[in-house]
Amino acid sequence: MIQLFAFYLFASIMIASGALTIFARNPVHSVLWLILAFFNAAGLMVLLGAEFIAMLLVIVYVGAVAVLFLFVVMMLNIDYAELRAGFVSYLPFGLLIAVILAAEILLGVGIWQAGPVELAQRAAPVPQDLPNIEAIGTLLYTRYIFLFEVAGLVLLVAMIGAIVLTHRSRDGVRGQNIDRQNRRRPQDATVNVNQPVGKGVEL
Amino acid sequence: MIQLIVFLPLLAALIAGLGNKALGNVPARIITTGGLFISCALSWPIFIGFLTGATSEATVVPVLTWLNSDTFNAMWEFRVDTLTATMLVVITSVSALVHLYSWGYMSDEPDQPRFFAYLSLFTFAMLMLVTANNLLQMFFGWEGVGLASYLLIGFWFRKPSANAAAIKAFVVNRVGDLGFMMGIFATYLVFDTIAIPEILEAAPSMAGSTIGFLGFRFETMTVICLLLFVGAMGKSAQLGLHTWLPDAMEGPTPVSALIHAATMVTAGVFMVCRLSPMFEVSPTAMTVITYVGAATCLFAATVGTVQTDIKRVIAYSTCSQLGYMFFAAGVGAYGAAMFHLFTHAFFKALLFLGAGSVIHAMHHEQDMRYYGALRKEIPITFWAMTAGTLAITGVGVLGVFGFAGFYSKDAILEAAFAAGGAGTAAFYVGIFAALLTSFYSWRLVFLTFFGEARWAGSEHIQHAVHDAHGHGHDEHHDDAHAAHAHDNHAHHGPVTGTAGYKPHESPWVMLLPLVVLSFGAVFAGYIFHHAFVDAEGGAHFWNGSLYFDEHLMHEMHEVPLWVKLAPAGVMLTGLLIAWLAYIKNTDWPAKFTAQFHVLYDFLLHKWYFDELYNAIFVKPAFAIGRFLWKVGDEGIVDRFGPNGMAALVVAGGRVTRKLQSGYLYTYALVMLLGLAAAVTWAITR
Amino acid sequence: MIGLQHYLVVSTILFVMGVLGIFINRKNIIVILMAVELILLSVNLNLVAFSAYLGDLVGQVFSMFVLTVAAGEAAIGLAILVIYFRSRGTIAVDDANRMKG
Amino acid sequence: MDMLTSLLMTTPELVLTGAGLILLMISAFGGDSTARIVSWLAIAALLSAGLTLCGLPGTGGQAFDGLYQADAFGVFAKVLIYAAAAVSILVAPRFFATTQGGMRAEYPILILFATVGMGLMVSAGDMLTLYVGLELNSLASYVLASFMRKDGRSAEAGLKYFVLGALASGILLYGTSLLYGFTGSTSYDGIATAMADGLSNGELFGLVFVLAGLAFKISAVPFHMWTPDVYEGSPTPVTAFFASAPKVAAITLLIRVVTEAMGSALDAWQQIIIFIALASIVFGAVAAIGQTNIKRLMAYSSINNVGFALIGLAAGTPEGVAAVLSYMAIYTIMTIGSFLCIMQMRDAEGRPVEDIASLAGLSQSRKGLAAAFAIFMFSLAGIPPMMGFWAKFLVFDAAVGAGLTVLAVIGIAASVIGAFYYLKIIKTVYFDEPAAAYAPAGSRIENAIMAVAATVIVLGYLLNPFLDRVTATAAASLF
Amino acid sequence: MGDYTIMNQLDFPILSLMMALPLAGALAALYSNAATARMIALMVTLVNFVLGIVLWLNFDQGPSAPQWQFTEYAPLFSRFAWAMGIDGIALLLIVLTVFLMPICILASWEAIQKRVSEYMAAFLLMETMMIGVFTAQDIFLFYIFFEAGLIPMYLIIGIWGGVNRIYASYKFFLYTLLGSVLMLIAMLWMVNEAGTTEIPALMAYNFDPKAQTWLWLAFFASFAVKMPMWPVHTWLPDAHVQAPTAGSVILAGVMLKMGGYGFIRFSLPMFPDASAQFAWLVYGLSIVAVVYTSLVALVQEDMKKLIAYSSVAHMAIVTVGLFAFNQAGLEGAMMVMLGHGLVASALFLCVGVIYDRLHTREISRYGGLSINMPKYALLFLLFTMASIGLPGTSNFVGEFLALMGVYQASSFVALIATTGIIFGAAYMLYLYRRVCYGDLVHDDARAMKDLSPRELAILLPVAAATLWMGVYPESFLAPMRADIRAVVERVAPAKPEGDAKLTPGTPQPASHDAHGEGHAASATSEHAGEAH
Repeated sequence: MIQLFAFYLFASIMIASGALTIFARNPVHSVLWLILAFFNAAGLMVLLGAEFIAMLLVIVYVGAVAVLFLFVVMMLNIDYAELRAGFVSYLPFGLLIAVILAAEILLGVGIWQAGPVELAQRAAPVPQDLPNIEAIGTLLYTRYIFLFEVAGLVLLVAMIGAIVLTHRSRDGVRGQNIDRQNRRRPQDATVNVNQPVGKGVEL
Repeated sequence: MIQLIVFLPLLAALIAGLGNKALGNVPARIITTGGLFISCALSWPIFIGFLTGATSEATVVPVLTWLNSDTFNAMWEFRVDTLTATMLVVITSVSALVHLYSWGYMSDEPDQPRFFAYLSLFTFAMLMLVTANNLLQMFFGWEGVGLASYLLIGFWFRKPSANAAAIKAFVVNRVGDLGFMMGIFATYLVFDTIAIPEILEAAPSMAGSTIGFLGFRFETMTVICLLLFVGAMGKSAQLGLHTWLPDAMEGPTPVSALIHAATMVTAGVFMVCRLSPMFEVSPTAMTVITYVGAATCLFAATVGTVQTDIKRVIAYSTCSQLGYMFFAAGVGAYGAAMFHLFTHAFFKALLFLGAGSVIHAMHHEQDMRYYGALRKEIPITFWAMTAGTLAITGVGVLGVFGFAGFYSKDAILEAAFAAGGAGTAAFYVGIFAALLTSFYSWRLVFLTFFGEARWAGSEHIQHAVHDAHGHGHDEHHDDAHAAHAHDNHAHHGPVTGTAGYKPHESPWVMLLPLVVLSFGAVFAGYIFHHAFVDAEGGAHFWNGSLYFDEHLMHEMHEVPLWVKLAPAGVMLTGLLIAWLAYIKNTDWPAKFTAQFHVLYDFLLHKWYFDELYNAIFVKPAFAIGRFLWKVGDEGIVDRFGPNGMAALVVAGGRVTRKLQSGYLYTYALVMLLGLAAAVTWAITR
Repeated sequence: MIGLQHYLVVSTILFVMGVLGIFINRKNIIVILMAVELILLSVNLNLVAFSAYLGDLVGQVFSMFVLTVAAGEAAIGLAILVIYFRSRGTIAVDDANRMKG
Repeated sequence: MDMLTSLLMTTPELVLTGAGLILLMISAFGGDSTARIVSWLAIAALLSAGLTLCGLPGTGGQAFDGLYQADAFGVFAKVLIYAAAAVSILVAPRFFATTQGGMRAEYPILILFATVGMGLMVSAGDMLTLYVGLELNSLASYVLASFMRKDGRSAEAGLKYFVLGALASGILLYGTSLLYGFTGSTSYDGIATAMADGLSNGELFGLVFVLAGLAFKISAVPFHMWTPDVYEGSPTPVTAFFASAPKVAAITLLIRVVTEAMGSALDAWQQIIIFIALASIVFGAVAAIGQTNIKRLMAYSSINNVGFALIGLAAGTPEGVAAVLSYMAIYTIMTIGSFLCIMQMRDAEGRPVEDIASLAGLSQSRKGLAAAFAIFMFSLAGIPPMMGFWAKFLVFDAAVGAGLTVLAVIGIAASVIGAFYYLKIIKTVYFDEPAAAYAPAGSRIENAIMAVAATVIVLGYLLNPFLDRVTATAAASLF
Repeated sequence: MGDYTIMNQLDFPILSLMMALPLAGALAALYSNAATARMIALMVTLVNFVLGIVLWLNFDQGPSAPQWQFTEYAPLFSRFAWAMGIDGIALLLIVLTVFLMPICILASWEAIQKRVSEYMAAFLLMETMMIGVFTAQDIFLFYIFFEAGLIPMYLIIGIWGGVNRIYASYKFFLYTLLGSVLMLIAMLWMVNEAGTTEIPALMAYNFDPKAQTWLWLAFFASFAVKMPMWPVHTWLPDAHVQAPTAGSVILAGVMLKMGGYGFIRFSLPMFPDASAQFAWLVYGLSIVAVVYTSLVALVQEDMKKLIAYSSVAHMAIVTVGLFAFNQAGLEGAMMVMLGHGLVASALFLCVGVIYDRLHTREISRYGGLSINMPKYALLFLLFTMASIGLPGTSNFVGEFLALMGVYQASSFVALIATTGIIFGAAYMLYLYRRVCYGDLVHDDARAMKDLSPRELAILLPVAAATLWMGVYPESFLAPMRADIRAVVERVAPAKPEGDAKLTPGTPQPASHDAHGEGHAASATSEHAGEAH
């Protein structure tokens, strides 16, 4: 019963905040609604017994991605007055198509049933004796190790990409030379001057 | 020998034609004329051989393979039999004489080698035609003479009217050739061969069989014969396809004499005679020929009565005489047809050459209204023309002597009467036409040689007088000048007086042919009538080279006396009317035209055939052509074909490029649509 | 009892909403990026739900990869957005149509 | 199967990854001045990775429990991909030299990582590998598209590519999740096994979504909308890269997915493929008409060409697959050649020019270049005796062989529309009055590659027996 | 590949040589200067002409001669082979090609001044392709040559053409391409079905009559455009008008013949049933073409356009002849192709001669050329007459046979098609009149010189060939007789019955009884009966 209640709560809040993400006028609000949606999704995951994924959602998404969004929104310093939330002229048509698509998908997939064939194909049945995190970890570091490394590569590429695109080498900005900083002695940098009163400092 | 006869003219033509200016006028003349005289000299012995019975069998001389396809086999070969021999002498003799005549007539021309080359080329083609042993070679000659005719009519190619006439001659002939070709196709289909002897042999067995044509079924031989006859109609200027012949008078007069009187135009008659056993199988075809011949005969004679151009009168006369020949053939009197062809060649060539001599004398004035009183000025020409007229009008005394036309025309009329049926109608038409023949022939003579001199009205004469000798022959193809001259005629009418002009008799090279031909016109009938149309003599003479109906020939001699006398009667009547109208009461013609101007106009406009053809063939052809080009090709085929498709594609490109709006949401929407479509397809699958 | 269907309904709605978010918005590209995140979220929900109901861990592993990639994607997306903003001075969707046709 | 064997099978990827990491270090410490050397090293890496492929066909098999498949099919695709990637790196320095900022060392590195991703795509035996490989490639590609970050068009290209690409991978993922849910497996074999006993609606939907996602990658209609804009906006070497290597990877990936994972659902995906093939052919041809930018034109051309390639796939037979492989091989050569030509289009100051009109009268100022252009265009139009004809010939032959005669007829009729705009370029090059002359010819190596490509396009028939055998072997490894 | 007998009476692969030579020449010309390029082109084409003569002389016409001679076979290209070989039909078309090529080169000698080396290269390339079309014994090889010929022609029209050359070149290229791509699909299907790419084998293969229908239509799409048949003819006038003289010559002389060759090599022997079934279509289009295009030709103001339209009309005669299903029709069609190849080429050369002098093709700008250019006028006249189909010239032989052949199939078609001789006379003589006759009214026309020796050298051989073919066509009929017969026998089972078929009646000499008309004639018949 509580499960049912929890499901409907999470699901309805998630869908609502998802909708608000899209329809909010202010991008900052959008990000915040998105974060709410993620939280509720994490709740759903927990309901499904995927604690690790739920945790990831909160950490990765809320902690990193959504904050990144917020960052960028702030950084770009967009004139929000100008950004009225305009919608395309064929919104009704688009909505219609979307609704039809949703209905069709539901019609198509709604009759899910795991047959013996499907169940027999399981590559990694959920072990009953292991916690979710451990099970996933075991799987990830054995069977999926190769792809796990590739995923690292993906992140590397994302990093390179982000740097390549956004890194600006500003002229006239002197870079930090730690060695030189370290080698610097007080005597090189400071001069004791006995300055008479009433006269300006000559540098 | 026959090879020599045929190829000498070709050789001469090639030498003269390719040599052209480099060769010079005189060598060209000598080579071509010499070649023709040799040919002529070689031809006569052959003919005499047949005439005397020394040779009677047909000989076939193969030369070269021509066209072989499956069972179709056509050789270049020469067939010599009586019919051929007759044609050979006609062609080579008249041609040789015309060549000679042209020495004088064309003496001022700058382009003489070309002219002589054309003449010789024509002779070659005509000889190929008459020596053909298969229909294809006959067609070769047929088209060859057409080509030569085209070239010669258009000899004065600077003159638009000459060009127009040349094209007209060729194209109208082509209409006939269409029939001829279809005839050959049908012949091959039916007989599996186009060799003439074999066809003729097999023809009778085809009686009663039928053949499909244009979706209907007809009697085999009727179809074939009528198709071939269409060809003959074209070449021989029979009613319907005759319009080119009068216009062909745009060519130099010797050409008219040779091609458009003596030889080429008779090719149709020759063909019918050559294939007579075939035609005999189809009564329907024979009837048609008879009626067409008679109609032509009448039509041309009526038109001939009102023409003022001396050559046109003779041209219509030719047309009319060809009608005689055809209805003779139509009633089965092929011998008579050939006889008339034979005599006609002489007297018509004579008339044309005589007319040429007159024209020459009158400084290229061809309108008889500006002639008159030439009897004294050019006496030899006058006598030659008179001989010709006597021949064409058929003067003669039954059983004693007659000029050439007397025998041949009488034979035709009698045969027609004797044959009955369509022949009877043809007979009456022929009699009436003979009356008209007599009238217009004598009218010509009277207008030209008698009465007062009316030369002053002629532009040509005035020119000749004004700039005495600085006036070349080439002047007469000055278009503007000619038109102007015609205006003058129309407005002022005949003016009497000589305008100080002194006509001069033609040189001997022109007169000699006249004299020779005069002999032909006078004696040809008398000498040869036995061989050509006599029942026994004819059968012997022709010896199967054409279908000789001895029975009809017998009957022909036994027609009632009035039938035999009728031609003479109408001839005299015609003479009388002509004398009354053009010698006695010279104001009669004017009164007559005023009274019966509708009839006069009708005749003057040649029954409005040209106008009719212009309106229903020529103009629509151009209009439809333009329509098909602009509306059909450009407006429909191109517009909806390549251009339309291209435009459609380009328009499609424009639409798709508009779709490619550059907006992210459009792109996303398209993707979504694609997805939705795919999902919809999946769910309805 | 909550069936798989419930989850599928939720994730489908979320998916469609994400798709909708991409093409109905004409003013702000950032929102589009968020819509993409929504789509990925719906996929994750799907995968986890299937994983749970199949009793198979692969779905969750897959989901983890999706999360990883999504993080990378977000980084790249925002980087591109930043340079776009730098060169154009706007992030309105309407203005991103310099190339078309 | 132990880890070492598995790793050995992935040698090409390992080589490239290692090289990528090393080069990254070099460039990080050496800065952009190392760009040139990094480029050459990257090419060397691609070459050596290519060499390691030689041993693979014999030692092929499944690595990592079927996540990765090393087979002749993958080898064939990778050879093409590596070659295309190498050329894209090769031509870059000269191009970027004229742009603001110059050549940067990250370019070859990103290409290398993208290539690793493509290698995984074509060798994937599991939807997970597919996804990760695809994303590795995509992320690198997004960056490459907006590589000229100061250029507004480049940024816009990257943006569009990214947003739509993310949407597409979302769709693909959604489909994958459905497939997973309804088949209980993410591996191709597992999916195939589940599909064999009747296609459930969920599986069908998964199939549709996956195909839609992949259609985006191969830029097939109606998921092609990004292509023209991205091709136009991206730096030209990147465009050359996009038009060749990822296309080969995506097509081969698609082939593998539909034959290995969805082989038993032939009639389902066949219809989708037929539809998008025809739509791509017609749309690609029609929309190309009226283009004035040569890169945009090439974008539509690539859409058009993908349509033709898909005709071979629609046949669903080994012959069809072999035909597609041949098609992609020839297509890669034509495209690379064309882009080499396009990169010679520089105004007098050496700035890149993309206007088709600027090609006018090229045949009088640069005969060789003009001839190469003409050869590639005729080839793309599929006019014999150019190899482009042979490519089309093979796919149509396969289609006819599979009984898809109507498809073949419509497709080939539409190819005439395509010929229209290729002819337009030839017309501009040969018939028009000369426009301003281009800068003098570029490097010898580029010219040599161009000449070789042109020669192959003209005389390639002599390679037919070889090509036939290779593609047949490659195709056989799928069935 | 099936068992392939190699029959080559010469010790070297002459056909390959004839194709390689121009190709090498093309490369050489491309890298030479203008003068050298001209020389190379002329030499190569002349050598090829000599080779063509060698080919002809060595061609075995004997009764036991094999159908395919000079064959070569090399399985080079995986799915198809370098299979070469010719029969009499191909032989003659090859001879026509190599005969016209040096003439084309000479005709361009002075007329082409820009980009000469490329021009010569394009022409030499063209020659290779054309010979390839006629020699290919592999269906795909044939297709490749068939299509590849478009490329040089496209360039020739586009680069060296007239004002509106771009439109014309596009139209030419895309139109013919659209036609032939459908044929490719049909070929793929056939090869798939029959399991061989060899043309001789395919000619003997019996396709399912239902399939034949579609295959035939696909091939028809290609060949009808190439011929060109009405209503897909409109590319031809444009292409002809815009192409340089030599381009028109090749287009009219050889390229149009590829369509006819296709019919005779593919459509008829491979799909006899469909050919019979669609004969009405061919007839219909052809007779419309004869009348339609002739009338259009009549009103043209551009010389080349006029001749182009006349080509369409002549090609219609070819098509009716081809679908006459008998020896005469097919031989006639071939002869028209050869004859038209000579005559239309010559006419285009004639136009080129005066175009070079006055740079206009507008008919009204000329007139009276007989006066200052008598040699030209004579030759032009000869070709005009040949075009009209005057007996003794090449075209007559063909037209006559073709029409005679079709008469056996349909008298109606024959009648309408034969009207072409009337129309032909009308528009050609009208043209000749406007160009050569009349007075010299334009000063620029008056200043024109008569033919130069080079021009004479171009035109005289064609003239000689025209007459030769007209007077002694046996030289041309003999080599192809057996091959045509083979085609005829192949289609014989499907041959439709002609409408003009003879029904023998009972011989009744007195046939007038049945008709009751023509008394005079029937009377004579009776007498005839007695007399004989």
